[in-house]
Amino acid sequence: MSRAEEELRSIVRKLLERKDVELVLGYEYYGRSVRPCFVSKPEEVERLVWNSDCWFNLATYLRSLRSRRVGIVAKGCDGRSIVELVKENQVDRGSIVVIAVECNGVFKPFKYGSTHVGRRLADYCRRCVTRVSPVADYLVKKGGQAPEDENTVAGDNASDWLSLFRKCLKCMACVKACPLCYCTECSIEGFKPDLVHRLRVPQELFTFHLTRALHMAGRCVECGACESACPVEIPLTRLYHELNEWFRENYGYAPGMSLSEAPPPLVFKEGGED
Amino acid sequence: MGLNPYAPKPARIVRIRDETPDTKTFTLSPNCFEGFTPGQFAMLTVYGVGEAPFSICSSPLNKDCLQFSIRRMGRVTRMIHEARVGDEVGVRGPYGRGWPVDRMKGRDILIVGGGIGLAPLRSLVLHLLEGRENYGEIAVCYGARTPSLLMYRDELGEWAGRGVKLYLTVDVGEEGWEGSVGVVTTILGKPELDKADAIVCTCGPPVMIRFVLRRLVELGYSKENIYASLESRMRCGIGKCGHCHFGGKHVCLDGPVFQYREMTSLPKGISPF
Amino acid sequence: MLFLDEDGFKRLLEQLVSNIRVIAPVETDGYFEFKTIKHGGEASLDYSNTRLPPKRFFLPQREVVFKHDPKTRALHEPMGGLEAVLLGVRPCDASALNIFDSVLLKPPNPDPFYESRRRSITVVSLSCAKPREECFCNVFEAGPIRGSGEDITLTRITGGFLVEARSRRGQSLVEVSASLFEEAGPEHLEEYGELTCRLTREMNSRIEISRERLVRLEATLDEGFFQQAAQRCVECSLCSFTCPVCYCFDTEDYFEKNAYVRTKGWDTCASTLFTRMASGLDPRVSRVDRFCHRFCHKLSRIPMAFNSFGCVGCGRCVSLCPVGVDIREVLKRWG
Amino acid sequence: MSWKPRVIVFTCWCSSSGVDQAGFEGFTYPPNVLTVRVPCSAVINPSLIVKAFEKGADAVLVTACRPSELRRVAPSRVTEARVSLLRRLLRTIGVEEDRLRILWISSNEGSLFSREVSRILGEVERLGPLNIGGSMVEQG
Repeated sequence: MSRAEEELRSIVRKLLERKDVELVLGYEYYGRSVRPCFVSKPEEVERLVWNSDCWFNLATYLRSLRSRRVGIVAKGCDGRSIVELVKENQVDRGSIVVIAVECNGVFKPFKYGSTHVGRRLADYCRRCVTRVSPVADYLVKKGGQAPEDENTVAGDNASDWLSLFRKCLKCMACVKACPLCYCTECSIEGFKPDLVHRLRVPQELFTFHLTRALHMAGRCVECGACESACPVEIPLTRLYHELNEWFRENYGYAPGMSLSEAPPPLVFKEGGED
Repeated sequence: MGLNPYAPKPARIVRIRDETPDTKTFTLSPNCFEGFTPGQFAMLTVYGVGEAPFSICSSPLNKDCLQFSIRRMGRVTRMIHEARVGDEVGVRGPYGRGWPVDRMKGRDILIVGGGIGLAPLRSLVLHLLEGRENYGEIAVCYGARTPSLLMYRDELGEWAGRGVKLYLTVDVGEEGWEGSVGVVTTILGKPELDKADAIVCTCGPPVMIRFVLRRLVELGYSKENIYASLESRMRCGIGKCGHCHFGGKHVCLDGPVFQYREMTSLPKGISPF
Repeated sequence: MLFLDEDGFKRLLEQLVSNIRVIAPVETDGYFEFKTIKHGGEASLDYSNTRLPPKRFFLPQREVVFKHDPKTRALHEPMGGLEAVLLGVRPCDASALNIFDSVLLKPPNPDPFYESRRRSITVVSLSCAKPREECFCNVFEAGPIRGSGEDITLTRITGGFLVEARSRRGQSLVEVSASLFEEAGPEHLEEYGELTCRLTREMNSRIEISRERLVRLEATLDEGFFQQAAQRCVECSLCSFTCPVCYCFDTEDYFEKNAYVRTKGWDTCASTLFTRMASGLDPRVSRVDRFCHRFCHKLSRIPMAFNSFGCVGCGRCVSLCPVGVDIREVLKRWG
Repeated sequence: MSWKPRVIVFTCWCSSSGVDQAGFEGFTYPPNVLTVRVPCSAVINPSLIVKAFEKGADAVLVTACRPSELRRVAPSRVTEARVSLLRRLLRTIGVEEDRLRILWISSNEGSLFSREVSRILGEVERLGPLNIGGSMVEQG
């Protein structure tokens, strides 16, 4: 057990004992990997772990727990998505206790049938700019050992997006793993079958992915949950990163960095630069 | 290579009758079925729009046409409602298990319907009326929200004239309504039948079925003889698509008509209990 | 049982490739995928398993099942089915075909599209060399050596393969190139026995299940356990899309190129639309219900309706699930 | 028959009269240009533009009111921003960004429209067919 884990557990134990929160979202060991867990009793605190396998973004659960006081273990990017959720009025900042953990990047999750043996730092973590969550009630420093890249192969730079899209199964794992994809009537899930229908594979994969990209533009916090959840490993975060770059270049805005910063479309003023 | 079970046979709409403000009865011809049991359903296709299951509400002895009473609900039913006489639709079926007509010979029969739930029961009533002398008492308890939402209003009188005891009720009365007011469970006690032996067939919204079943048992009807027609979303009608697979039973194969005891073993949600 | 040496296998593969469409695992970007191969060398047989099951060759993700031309009133019933050999299917994935057979070919209404594909594709399975951590095919007797839906079972032993024809179609494929095969000797059979023991021993999951108890899962559901596990589930439906057994489908109708078309394609029970009716009624409203359904369907509902388990233990859902939902936990508890 | 690019033009209410005028005044523009009229350029959902590409368009053109001629500037600016974002997205996935353009057209600029469309058509012809729909169909 690392010192960071020890610190994390003591914070969570304190929170639960003082009944500051009903439940804490964290990670637990599960076989070789790590999975999300919900801790609600102080004696369960020993389950909590924190290491470089904790790639899942726990903020995804926040909306379904809206009515409760929840503590959440948040990496830098998770914290940014909490900021976005608060800004979009999806969760109440007052009911969330953010336990920020300093993150040095996470590994790509091990996937079924992969021939890669070594662990590899996720591509999106190489681009990471926020090691610590911008919102934090508690801070666990020096989280997780610095992941060692056992694989010298650089991130795959395949640029043939059309063939990447063609692999897609339209299983919606990217949508469901994303903390910011919360629309109850998702236009690409088949509620409005005229735009994208779930069965139209591979005919509508292009529209599906580009529509999702457009919806994520300027909102995506690049936590990589979609990419890591994807069963065929489409590097979606790279696509969304490009669109975020556009926002940065044009408006100097990056999503999820501060609670007071409104997204550019909202501050759009009439008679702007013209 | 067998026959394609997903391909509907074309049929034309020959008559459209307004039943209630949101329900129409469509008469389709030709009747492409070789025969069916009352209570079975068919898949209707609006070409290019979609397909949905509907109970057949015409008599199985009518060899010329099929009738379906359809309430305006989703995409498919909206398009059917916009159809006109002469338009072509697709039909495939008949699917599922209908009412236990073989068990009804010589017994009293109680039919309990609610709202549009009378559609599969109409088929049964018409079937029973064809051989009226083979059965004991036939009673129909039928309830709707308002008098204007009663289905087959023109026919109900005719049924009564042919030896069916008719008990009507509405949840909310309207001007000119002299019948009983209240939910259908309030009139279930009225028919005087041989309760131990009578066969009960019921169809309606899930909530109604739940309370009707409870009331029937209270009244002393035998659980062995109580049947209800349930509904669920389905895509294929032949037990392949998995949408109507609840607790080991396919609504499209083992239903839509279930016996009381079968219903108790269905998982919650689909089970009326 | 027959023996085929390495050289014979290469020659057999070349023969097949020149005569018929051969689909075999090919390595791309660190994973193996089933692809049509042009020459024998493309196929790689040193794979743990393909990332996606070969389900799509039998039950495509989307296929046209019906076409109707309103002008000419002609009905087109497009039928698929190109003769092919599917080589190197792992026993678990091959066993999934057996489940498809019992569901989709169940009389009186067999699915003609599946039937024609099943008839035109010869499935050659290849025993596993080393079970992966998440494998539990032994639980359902779907591997690691022999599956139950294949036409030919290949077992890799020193110097070649043991060949077992499991169906008439498999038999005829063997007969066509009979000269390549030889009768398996006692030393081969001995190795086969040892291999079976070793692989079963190496299987990570030792879950004892009893059919009778599992089938009653439906009735003995412990809501608490499922509620806890369902809390984690994000309903991404990845499990049903990568499952070799999940067969549920949806249909879509549309108008295209002067014809009304109906397609059917994979659906998933994790979707909130799966059981929702047009009236808005939904027998399976809550997330827990939908979550339970996946396990009940595989372990209790399919066995009740079709007499075979709906899981083959390939481990894809276990490994790919982003939140670590594990069907083995259910098996351990209720098996 | 040689390949002709298919171009979809989304026109706002005002600029559509400019397009009409091109017809009235006898300016020609090629027949493989299909126009879709919408109330305002700002209601064009970018997904529809994407879908147009997938459905076989080789280029998409959005015509909108000049911001300087509008009492409210926002709508055209919104469209401009969206198109610019979408162009970035197209470039990222390897589709030539020039296949999507925005054009300021007033209601009396029929000649400008026909001139611009012909020019753009020429450029698209040089770029060649896009055929995303075709490339998305499964191979193997």
